[in-house]
Amino acid sequence: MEAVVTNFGMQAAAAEIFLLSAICAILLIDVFLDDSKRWLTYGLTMLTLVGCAFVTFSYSVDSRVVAFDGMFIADPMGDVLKLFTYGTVAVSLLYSREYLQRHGLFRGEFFILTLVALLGVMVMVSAGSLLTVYLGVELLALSLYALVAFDRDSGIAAESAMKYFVLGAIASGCLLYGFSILYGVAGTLQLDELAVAVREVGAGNLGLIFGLAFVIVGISFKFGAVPFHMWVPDVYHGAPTPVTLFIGSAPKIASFVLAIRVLAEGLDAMVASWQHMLIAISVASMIIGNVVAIAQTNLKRMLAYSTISHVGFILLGILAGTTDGYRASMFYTLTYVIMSVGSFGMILLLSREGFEGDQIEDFKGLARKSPWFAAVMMMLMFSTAGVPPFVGFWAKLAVLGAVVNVGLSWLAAVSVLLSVVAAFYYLRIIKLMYFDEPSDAYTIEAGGTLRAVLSANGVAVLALGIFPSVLLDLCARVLP
Amino acid sequence: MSTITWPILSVLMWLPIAGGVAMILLGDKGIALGRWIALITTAVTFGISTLLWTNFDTTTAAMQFVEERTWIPFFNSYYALGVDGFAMPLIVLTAFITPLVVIAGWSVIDKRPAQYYAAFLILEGLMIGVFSALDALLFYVLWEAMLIPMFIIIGIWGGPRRVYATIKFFLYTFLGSVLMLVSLIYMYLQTCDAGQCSYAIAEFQRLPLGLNEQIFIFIAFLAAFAVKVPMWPVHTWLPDAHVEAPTGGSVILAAIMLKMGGYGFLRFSLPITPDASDTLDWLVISLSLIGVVYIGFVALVQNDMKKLIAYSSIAHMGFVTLGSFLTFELMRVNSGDTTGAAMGIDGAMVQMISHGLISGAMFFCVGVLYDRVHSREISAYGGVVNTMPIFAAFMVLFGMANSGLPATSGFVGEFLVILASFRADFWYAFLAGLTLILGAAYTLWLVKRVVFGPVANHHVAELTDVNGRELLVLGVLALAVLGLGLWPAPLLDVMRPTVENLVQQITVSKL
Amino acid sequence: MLQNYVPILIFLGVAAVLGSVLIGLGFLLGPRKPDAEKLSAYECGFEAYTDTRMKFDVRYYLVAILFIVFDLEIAFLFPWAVALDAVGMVGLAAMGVFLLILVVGFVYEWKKGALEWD
Amino acid sequence: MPEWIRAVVFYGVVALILFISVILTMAFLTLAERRVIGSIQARIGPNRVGPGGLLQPFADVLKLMLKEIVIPSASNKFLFIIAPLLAVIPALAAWAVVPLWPGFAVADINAGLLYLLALSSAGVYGVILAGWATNSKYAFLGAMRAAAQMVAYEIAMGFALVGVVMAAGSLNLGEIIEKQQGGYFSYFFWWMIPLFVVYFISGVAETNRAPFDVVEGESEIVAGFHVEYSGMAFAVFFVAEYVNMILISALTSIFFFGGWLSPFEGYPLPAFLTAPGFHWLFLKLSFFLFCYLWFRATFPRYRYDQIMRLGWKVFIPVTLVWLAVLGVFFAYDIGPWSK
Amino acid sequence: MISLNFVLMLAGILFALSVAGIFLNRKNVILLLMCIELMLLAVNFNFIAFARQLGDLGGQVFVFFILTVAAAESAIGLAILVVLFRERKSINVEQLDTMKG
Repeated sequence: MEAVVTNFGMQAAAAEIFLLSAICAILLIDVFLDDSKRWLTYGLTMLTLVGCAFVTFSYSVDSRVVAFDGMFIADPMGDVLKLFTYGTVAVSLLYSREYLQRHGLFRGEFFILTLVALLGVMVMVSAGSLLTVYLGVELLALSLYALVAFDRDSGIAAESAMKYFVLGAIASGCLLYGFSILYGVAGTLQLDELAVAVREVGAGNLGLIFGLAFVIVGISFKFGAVPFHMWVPDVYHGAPTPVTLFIGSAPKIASFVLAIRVLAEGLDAMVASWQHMLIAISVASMIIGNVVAIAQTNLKRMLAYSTISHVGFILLGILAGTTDGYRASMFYTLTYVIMSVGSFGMILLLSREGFEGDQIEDFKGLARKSPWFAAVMMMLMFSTAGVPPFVGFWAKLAVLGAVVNVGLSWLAAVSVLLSVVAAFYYLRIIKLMYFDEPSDAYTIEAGGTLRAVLSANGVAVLALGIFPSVLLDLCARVLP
Repeated sequence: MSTITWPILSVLMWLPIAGGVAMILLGDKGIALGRWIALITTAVTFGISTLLWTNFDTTTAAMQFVEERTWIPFFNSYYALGVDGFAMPLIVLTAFITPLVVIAGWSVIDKRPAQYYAAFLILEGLMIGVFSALDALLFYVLWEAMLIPMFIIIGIWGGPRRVYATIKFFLYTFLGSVLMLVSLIYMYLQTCDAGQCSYAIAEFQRLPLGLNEQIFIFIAFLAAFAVKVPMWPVHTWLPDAHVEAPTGGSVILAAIMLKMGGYGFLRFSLPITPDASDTLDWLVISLSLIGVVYIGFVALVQNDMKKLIAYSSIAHMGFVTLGSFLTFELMRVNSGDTTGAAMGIDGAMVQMISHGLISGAMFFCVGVLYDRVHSREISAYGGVVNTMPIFAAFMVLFGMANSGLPATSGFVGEFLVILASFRADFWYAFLAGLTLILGAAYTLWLVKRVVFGPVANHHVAELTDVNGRELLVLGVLALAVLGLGLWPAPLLDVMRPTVENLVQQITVSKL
Repeated sequence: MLQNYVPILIFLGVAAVLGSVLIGLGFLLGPRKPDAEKLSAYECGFEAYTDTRMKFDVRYYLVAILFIVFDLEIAFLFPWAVALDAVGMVGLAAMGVFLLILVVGFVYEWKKGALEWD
Repeated sequence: MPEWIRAVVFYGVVALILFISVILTMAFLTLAERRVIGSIQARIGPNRVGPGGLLQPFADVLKLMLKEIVIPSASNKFLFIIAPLLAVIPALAAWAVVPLWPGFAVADINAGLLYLLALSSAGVYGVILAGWATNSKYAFLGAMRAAAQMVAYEIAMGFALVGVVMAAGSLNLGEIIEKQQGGYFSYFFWWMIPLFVVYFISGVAETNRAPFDVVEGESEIVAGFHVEYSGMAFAVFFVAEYVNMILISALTSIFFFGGWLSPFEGYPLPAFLTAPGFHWLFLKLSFFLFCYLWFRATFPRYRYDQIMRLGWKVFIPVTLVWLAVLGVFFAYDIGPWSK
Repeated sequence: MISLNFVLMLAGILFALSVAGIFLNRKNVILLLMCIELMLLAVNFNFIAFARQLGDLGGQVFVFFILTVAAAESAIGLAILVVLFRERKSINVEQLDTMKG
């Protein structure tokens, strides 16, 4: 047996390698720090993110580069998504710091796990084979399970972590089962070879469709799409808010890229099959997400259901099966992440000692206490609802365009009608903030960093809404 | 062509928005200065808008003062502005009404005043943008964005049921317009098939569309514009919104926002889907007629002044839709009757402008009373003329204008529409005419009950007459109403080429 | 290939039979005179205080968890060791990286006190 | 007769012979234990039954056979009976892959080492189940301790074996032995002394023998997991433990001392000294068995926390370091790789 | 020789069993963890069978990774279980319902 050892193309994975080394270093440094020096871990984490950005930027590619014998792909889309993810992680850590300190969660493990999750996202983004996809999925998922249970004194956190874990494991199981069958029929794990093999075997092959169905189940689970959404509300609700913030952001990029790599790159020939499955999932997500969200009293839970409905929209772009659709989906994902980070950041802004700020009622009269942050929240909510001139509108427009373009105008009509339902519960928050009087006299205690970043986040939602081209062109350029 | 080389429309649109942002930044503490900023901004905007009128070329139907900049290449969307004979008067109307709103709220609004003015200023900018947008996407963005300040205005400064009213308002209009969005996307993709992707409204108007496509698009547009106008039976948000909104909100809502529906019909529905309009004109016409007659009756039984005026608005806007859609019936009855068609559309436009002035004025009147007595019930008043003679005079004048008496602007529009409908079908004219009587009945009855008679109670007895600020507002409006009523020719001149062009366009089948 | 494993199967079977036979003999030859005292659980002569199915130290769980992780590392090491000649220096370097990461985790565990038992 | 029945009968007989030999060895091991420890402690040990006490083991067996098997009323009857079986089956079945003399192992499989690891892991189940099924606190604590200890040392053992596999390039036990050809200086032992130490001590701990016998430490938890076992049920556990001792000794000889290879290979000596054969294996494993007994007589019992510390904090680092050293050997073609 | 279909069927049955086990079990969380392991093992069966059929090493390599991840997964699962038990004094599946809505 002669093992073929070729040039791995380490450069393509430079950012991942750097991140992994940094994780190891931080882990070791953190263990030897006492609690008063924990800020060092925090600082190093931030530095790592900056370093990652620098590395990714230095080694960015103009076209697809395949490394590690096809296991790893570096492409412009990956670079953009990675850079965006660094930003997201950095912002979410900036938001979370005070909360973590207040709740005794400002521990090194939080940052380590976050970075490992980031690594998982990056591996998924660059996955060139089913194996790499799986590793990325698990790297992310395992860190997230641990993060959800991070607050060891919280019963609901442990409970939601358990649910997340069990359902997530089922999802991985289904995904794997699907992978195994695809592997068996197509005879390869590599996504580009898979695409070729599927064409040879024929997209109508029963085995392939069987495997595809399982893969779709797995992807939907990871996305949190109906009917595989059961974990989303509980996890969003039960996890400590910084963790919810994190789960609501970067993993969405991962889910998106999972769908793109597996469905759009590996199984593009089977678009007819997965389109039908995704239509059902997407419509169900939009219906359940939007309708159930109305009944929520906990903001984190409400945002969870809203996430489910947004996932439906992200899937709309993917199911179109066209480049325009993927672009739209990518744009939607990125904008959703921006909005989601901001919304959870608002909860963190309100939280203080002994007060979570995650009840919808807690937003009562915010416009009185802090007109500016009420305005930020308003912009975020309108944007999430898809009202122009905020960036959320363009995201909806883009996916709707993609859907109409493939002759699914009825689907577009259904989804816009459901987005009207969605508007209702977003408006409710604006109503509480602007039209109701405050129920307590507390003012916002959050520190300067949180305020500054959150303000920037709100402004970004508006600025990107007026000049969406910045992001749209980027999506168009990296998905040729 | 126009002699203005600077981007006048952009200035018109962004100046108020910039003023609004400035107000927000200034905050409530600097409100003394803020009020003047608001007033000056709106006044300057109005001043600039008059330049629009004076430099307007009345010989062409083409877009004027056109500006075009790449905006979103991904969607092939442009930041394209321009006005024609439809848009220009509406922009001037907007710029005219907003300063009055600012003046009217001068000392009345004490709750978060900076945000109040900011909302109105931003709203003004967005509305001007809607009227001048040449790109459908830009139009849609502004159209939706407009909802946000209005939502806030009703929700914060409105009456006791403001939350219900404002959410209802928002969701109704939002629901209506999202379907429009889908059809815009659809047409965009059709232009792609035709070779050049574009969101330009002009491209849409040129787009060849099959009858079924047209019908779907038409219905989607109808959903958006009918809610906005509003037409029976999707009008129910309007009375609530009007009643709960603060005076300024009601004025803007009635005077300008409703016009967007009518403008939408003229700009989108008719030229883009002429065949569907032809096929489905019975629907719009019957809804309009039901609106004018049924709503007229409903208005009769109202106890709330604002509600009554709100219903009267619905009835009056029925004329607009009626006038716009008479064309096809006219062509059927008397092929080639472009004169009649033009008359209908002329009437619709005049009605929009005049209703903007009159309903605004009526709401101002109610606002004047409400500020003093804090009641909108008709029964809470009576004999106001005894304590507020000047005010009473204005109220009577606007009441007459609202009932469409000659020499007021209300007369011109309604007259033109009824004249046009006579040429189409006697019964149309009969029903439309009926509304004149109904309108007179409820308006004058309102005026009678509020203004005349003996002093009803001690509140009325303690009333003081209008102050200088109110006098200014009402006076300016009265001048405008009378001016337009006595000499509508400039308005009609401005519109003529555009109207003729539209009639030309819609009488040619796309099929 | 697979038939090499036949003896193993038979060995397992014979071992099971042999074990059963031994225990069976015990039952067959030994007396059976049960009484309540004899059959009660041994607790130094006392009546049992509590049920045995009690909570026990969480450190046993920790050991189990650590075991699972480390054992799998070994599972990775074996095939690598077998193929060491084939994968050569690159393989050696790769495993070096792998073990380095393992060591990082090990140091972390150690420092965190997961390996303490007192 | 069909092929497969012949195979079954053949291997069945082989198995039976092998098992009986192992069990006989084990029986005499118990005698040896008492005699050796007796000598070390300057006393005689059993010498009455048969010449020099040679029949003592049979007397013991007979006694155990005639004793009552008490099944406690609170126990889970089925598991209670199954547990000793689960302990003894892996101990016996492991012998299938052990190469006894040149070219012979009952099952000459490529994954022999993995099979052994699997079986030794499976042995834990017997202990755990016994402790659980008995439903007695002593038994349960003993079982927990046993399990934790066994898994802790399992890791050290595994790591130590990785070194062996690196050098041998095979998981087949026969091939591992053949790689050590060339006289006593070719034994892996020289190149991996630390691994050998770790492996053997871990082996002692794995079998829960002194000084690592806290599992059944009489003074703390009476007899640990088999506190309620009596008669043949107890005897089966006993067999399992001693058979495992023999097995570990045999494996230590195979992995580090060339198994059936002659240490004097290549020397100008009589043929019976240079030729490989079963006797070499037997000699080597006897030595390690003696070490077992020696340890028991010499060392005081470790405290439990000391045992765990030794396993996790000493053995694992040592093996990791030595694996790195072996990596260097490999890179520079030193030691086992010099050929 | 055992045919591919046979192994696939076995794997399928195991997979179905584990899914059924997860959804039917209402008592003990540890059983859930075991079912998850079973699920992954079923997948391993598939991969090995296919790898053998195809004469491709990829599937076997995949199995290694699945095994490792499964170990990490159960480690985390057990850790969560310990935390959960500490908070709730129970590992009953039916009691995992404090969050509603």
